[in-house]
Amino acid sequence: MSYMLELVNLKKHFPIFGGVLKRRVAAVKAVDGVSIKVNRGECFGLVGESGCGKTTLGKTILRLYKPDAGKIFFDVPKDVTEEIAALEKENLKSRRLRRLREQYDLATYRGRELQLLRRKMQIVYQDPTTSLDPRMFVKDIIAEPLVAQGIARGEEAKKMVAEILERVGLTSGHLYRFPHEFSGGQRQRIAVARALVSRPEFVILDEPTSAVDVSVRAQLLNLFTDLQRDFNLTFMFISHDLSIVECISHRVAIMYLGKIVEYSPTEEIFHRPLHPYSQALIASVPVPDPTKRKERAPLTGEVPSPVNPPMGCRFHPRCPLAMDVCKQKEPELMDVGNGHFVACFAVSSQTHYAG
Amino acid sequence: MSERSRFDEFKAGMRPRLKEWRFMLKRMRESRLALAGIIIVLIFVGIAVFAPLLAPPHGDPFSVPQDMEILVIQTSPTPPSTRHIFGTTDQQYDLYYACIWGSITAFRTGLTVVAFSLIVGLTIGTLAAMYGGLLDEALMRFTDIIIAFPGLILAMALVIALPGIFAINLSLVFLLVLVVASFLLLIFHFDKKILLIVQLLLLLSLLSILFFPVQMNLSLTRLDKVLLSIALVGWPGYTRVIRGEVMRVKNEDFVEAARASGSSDFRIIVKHIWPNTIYPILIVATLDIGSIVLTAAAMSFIGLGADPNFADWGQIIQRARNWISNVDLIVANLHAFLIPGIFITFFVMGWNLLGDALRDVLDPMLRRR
Amino acid sequence: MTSLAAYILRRLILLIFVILGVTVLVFAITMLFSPDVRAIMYVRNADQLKPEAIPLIIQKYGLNDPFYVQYGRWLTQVLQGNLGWSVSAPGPVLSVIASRWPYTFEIVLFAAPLIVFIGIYLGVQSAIHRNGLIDHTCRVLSIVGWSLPSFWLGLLLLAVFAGELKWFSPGALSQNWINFMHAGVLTGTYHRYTGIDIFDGLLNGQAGLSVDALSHVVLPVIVIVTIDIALLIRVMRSSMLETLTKPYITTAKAKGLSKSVVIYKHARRNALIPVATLSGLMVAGLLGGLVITETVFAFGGLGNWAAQAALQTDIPGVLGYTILSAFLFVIANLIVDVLYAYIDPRIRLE
Amino acid sequence: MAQESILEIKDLEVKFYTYAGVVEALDGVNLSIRRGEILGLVGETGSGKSVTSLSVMMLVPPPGKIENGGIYFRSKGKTQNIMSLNDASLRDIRGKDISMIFQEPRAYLNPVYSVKDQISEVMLVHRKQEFLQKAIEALQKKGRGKSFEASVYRRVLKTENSVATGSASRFSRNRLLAWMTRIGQRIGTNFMSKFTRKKTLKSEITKEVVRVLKDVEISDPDRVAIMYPHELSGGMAQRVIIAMALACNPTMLIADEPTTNLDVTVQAQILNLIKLLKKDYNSSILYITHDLGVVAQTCDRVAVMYAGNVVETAEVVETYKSPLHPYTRALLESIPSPGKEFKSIPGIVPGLINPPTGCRFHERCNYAKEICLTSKPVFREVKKDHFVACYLYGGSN
Repeated sequence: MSYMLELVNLKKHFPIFGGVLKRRVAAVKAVDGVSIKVNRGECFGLVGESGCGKTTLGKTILRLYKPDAGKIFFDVPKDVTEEIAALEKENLKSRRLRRLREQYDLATYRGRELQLLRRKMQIVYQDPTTSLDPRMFVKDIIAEPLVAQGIARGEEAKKMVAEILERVGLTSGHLYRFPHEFSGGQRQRIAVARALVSRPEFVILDEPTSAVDVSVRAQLLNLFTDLQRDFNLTFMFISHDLSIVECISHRVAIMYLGKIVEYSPTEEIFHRPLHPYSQALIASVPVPDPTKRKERAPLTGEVPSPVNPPMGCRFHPRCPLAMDVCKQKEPELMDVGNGHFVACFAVSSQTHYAG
Repeated sequence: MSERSRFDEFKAGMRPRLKEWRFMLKRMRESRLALAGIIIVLIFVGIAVFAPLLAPPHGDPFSVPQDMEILVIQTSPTPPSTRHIFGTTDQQYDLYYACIWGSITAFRTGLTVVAFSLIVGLTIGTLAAMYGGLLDEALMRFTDIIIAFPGLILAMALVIALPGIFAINLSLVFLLVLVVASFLLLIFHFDKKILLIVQLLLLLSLLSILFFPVQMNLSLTRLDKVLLSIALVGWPGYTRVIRGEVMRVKNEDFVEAARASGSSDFRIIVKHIWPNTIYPILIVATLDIGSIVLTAAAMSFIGLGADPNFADWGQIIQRARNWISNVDLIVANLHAFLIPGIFITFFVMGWNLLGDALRDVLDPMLRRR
Repeated sequence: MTSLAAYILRRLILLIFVILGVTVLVFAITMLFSPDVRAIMYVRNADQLKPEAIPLIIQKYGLNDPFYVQYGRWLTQVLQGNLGWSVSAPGPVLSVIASRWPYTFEIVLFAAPLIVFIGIYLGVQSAIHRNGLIDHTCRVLSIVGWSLPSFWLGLLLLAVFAGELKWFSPGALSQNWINFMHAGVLTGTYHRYTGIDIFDGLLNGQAGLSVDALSHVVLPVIVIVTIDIALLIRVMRSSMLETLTKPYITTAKAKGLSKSVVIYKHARRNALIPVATLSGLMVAGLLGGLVITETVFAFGGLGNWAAQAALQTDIPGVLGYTILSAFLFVIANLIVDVLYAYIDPRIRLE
Repeated sequence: MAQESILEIKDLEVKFYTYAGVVEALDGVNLSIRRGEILGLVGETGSGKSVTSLSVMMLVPPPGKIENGGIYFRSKGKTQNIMSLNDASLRDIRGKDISMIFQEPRAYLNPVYSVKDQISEVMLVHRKQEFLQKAIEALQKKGRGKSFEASVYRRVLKTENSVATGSASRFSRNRLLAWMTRIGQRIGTNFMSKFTRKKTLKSEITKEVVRVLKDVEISDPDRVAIMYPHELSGGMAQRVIIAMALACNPTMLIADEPTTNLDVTVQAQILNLIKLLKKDYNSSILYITHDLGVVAQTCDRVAVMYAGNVVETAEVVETYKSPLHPYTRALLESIPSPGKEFKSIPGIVPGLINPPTGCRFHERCNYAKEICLTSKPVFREVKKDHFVACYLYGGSN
């Protein structure tokens, strides 16, 4: 069996230009060495505060950005990935390695290959008001993937569009409307329809509910779960709202300053968070219960800028358990049993609990 | 698909658009200035269209008739009379005729220059914004330079520098066109066949340049020179504006979404970027027509305009230059520049009002997202 | 190096490139002419104008050499202050500029501040009284002013104020004062300290002359201001309107500040940011408008000269004026950039 | 009434006259905020939370207009209807008695002025006399009580007092000074601020600014004071805004979604800060948000808004334990929690251009009776301190 998606040490840096001659002076290390595996058919939650690079990671996977380093394997048999890993160990120059990567590694794709990729991978943006072309009809917006990828056009495309439109809870009466004639929730439904019309296997949901109202949010979440079941989709659910992620996703990864600090099955991470940042993050979510009041903020200070992140463990300046080693060395993600990975010296120094 | 369904398609597609246009018109009608603008422009369109009826030409319609019978008696202008409704300017050119046919010249001036600038601007501006890099850098620096000149001055310099006759090497032009074409094809990665054909043609034209160059002589009238020079000075401004607009739209989420759904750059530009940039550009263009006409008129006033007997408003006023030294002459021949001046002013004002109105109407729609 | 210094320096470098580009472009345009026509661009004195002198110049400066070689030579000439011989003036271009700039300066001196300050003031006023009487009048006036052909307006003003009312007259100075001045200069009783009549008159204790010079400036200034102020008003208005909708204006009001503080301290300063550039451009661009205006009023400044030059295809003349105006534009831009850094703290960090 | 309320909003109606049509943003809002409490105003976008808060400050932006109703503000024993105040006395309340903090902290700070400028400004507007007094005293301590500087302060102080009390005769020099100030602002150079540039006064104010910045838990106030908004992080900017709001320790603070755009960890910090400051400054807070978690964590009482009406108000625990209005119930049920599947409110938030007749919730309400379609339920107290506008609890006749 193979993973739906496997990231190996993925990096994406955005250059900053400055100085007299506008030379490249620094880089925003938005995604700085992320390695995760997403199982087929699961909903993989990606949580983090603003500027931690979660959205960039999503878009890099879709190859809307060109990664600076690392590998992206999408639905690649295990033996291939293993072979690549092995080859890289012995010599990076080998021709076979290059061939394999060009064939399987999305990071190396370009042009036509990417376009084919778009059928299998799609994205739903955070804010439907900006992600839908204001001068296009709903029909054309949703049909775009079909037409652009030459899957279908004309009447056929229109039929498929109407079909998917019904599926996401709108009617074919909406075909000839402009996006601004809809409410936020409906717009997001349109965006979902566009994402699913080409029947992808993997969909990235980038904060899909943060722009809609509380009462409508639940409708959308239900829609997502239904669609996932019916089209047997794999989701990557990017969000900063832990309460939603906890409910919708099977596994959760927590990101801080371009790195994954911890990932594990959902209830595991929410009931037994190991990384001090995860603990703080979960603790600072305001509980909707007036009888359970928290009197003090679990964390001081703010997220430092990703341009020059702290040495060693990026969390150490804010970390209550910071040790000297945290200031020098970067902790690696390590397995602590039952699919629970943490990158923290404090944790690893403790004895691993039996899973 | 069948005709019927295609028609339904069309109907269904038009209904909401019409709704928007009606909304715009409603807004327009609400502001008096806008209405005034529309009316003025329409009047001038009318004049231009019915010029042959209003002032029936003899021979070349754009050469203003001279009244020889008066000319033998006097050269200085005659005031409005039954014989010449607006009177005559010196050398006894008929003012009325000149004003009527001048409106056509005005439209020609404004529209051609704008059209030229738009075409150049859209292509270069879009490419620069989309693919940045060297092209963008070069463009920006070049526009920096062009903008450093007061437009009128540079245009003047060009007018006197442009030769009357251009010897154009057609094969060279052909070559350039093909180069650009193949460049575009490469960017928009079309299928390889077309590219191959283009490159073959390229080779051919190269050979033709080397061995059997195809020459063509293109002669410019003085008016052509004026238009050309204004256009040459004007296009960088447009390119800059369009570049800016494309830049703005290019970073919108929906463009990225289109890319995510597998659209080619070409499709993105045509389907998403241009439709979303068109309104601001439209406004700029409308407002510019007025100032182009003004520049042209100013150049004629200095004496760099069309031929002396050409039906052009600025050209007539230009004759007033000789009277400046003697103020009384100006007063005496007031009508000779007052009337054409009024024509120019209203023409320009019409377009400016229209552009202003367009801005007021379209901006909220642009914001409405 | 502080970021502000870096910013200024960057602009400076850019501007130098612009200047170079300007010269290249201009020179490229002249290359459209045949060498014997272009020769005059290198003429230093009158006796080089003789037909037999031309071939000498052509081969001396190698006017048949490739473009870049010629450009190099020409540029060195320019840097040595030789811009060629203006037939229309007539005289060496540089000296013509030297002798004529005072007149142009007289106009700019009055026009520029009027345009900028009145423009900004009216813009603000019509913004804060949106759709009020002031607003409508301003909008109509600006549209009209924007649509008027400057030469036509000039002619009308001449007809009314010079022709009918006999208040003003064309030219830069009335004849009797010119004669007086020349006589004075010859006898040494009158000194042209600055070359600007308005000042010299006062310096020589001849208030009458200053007044006369002033009266001749009035009409041109009116024309320039009416035409150029329109755009500034419009831009200032829209910029101000936009700023007034910004959240921090709400904050200012919520602080309990008085209306005038909100408008003049919080809104206007932010609204000025886009306007700063424009005013810089316009002040520099005045030279363009002056070509027409000075011609209409037979005002012996640079613009008038440029028009004459253009008419007589006096290449060095047009060239000189073009380069000069571009140069001034660049200077103005630099000033605006510095101004920016002062108005907008965000610049300092970029 | 248990405690005295410092702000009473009665039948507030606000309409926006837009091109699309008349938006009935607020339709008879009733609200009362008591001394020293945090009242949470909950609702979805377009429910009219922000409009309510803006109308309290009389800052409803055009084309919005307050149609009728009353906003009664009690401070220093006397009650006054804000809507009937003239501009001057309104300004006297703004920033001094009632102040506001906003959702987009950076956008609500003026980009071209430093933090210090912006905070000291509000202090100067409302506490000028006090600072002049301080400055004079400071000078006297230094034995420079007779110095020119001190005399200037005395003169300005005199002006201020006489202008404030309106005792200045029409042509008096003081009035002239005040008038000059106004002209000065017009032409951009503020004569008065020339005075405030005098060292001592300035240092006095700076001291105060730094103190306030310390109050909002900014670790290095002196450095932050000279920063410009674009140099501040979101959380920092929000602290600065809060400092600005507290500069004249107001009796009431309006917080319009102050933590919505902040990260969870920072949000927790700001929430605690607000609670803390409420204690220190004992000012009452109108806390506007759509996040039910935040409300549960911070507020003492809750008012729920829907489509321009307040549908329910009660103690926070009461609200969460036994909500009465169907909308409130649905809202609380729509909170996701692991294990149970998402309950959502059917339909969409109605547009307010021609809103539903009767009870504006009836279209989405499971208990809607025909009367709900026709007539609007009154907002009445059905339990102790528990107000609700719904026919399920009588009042149908």
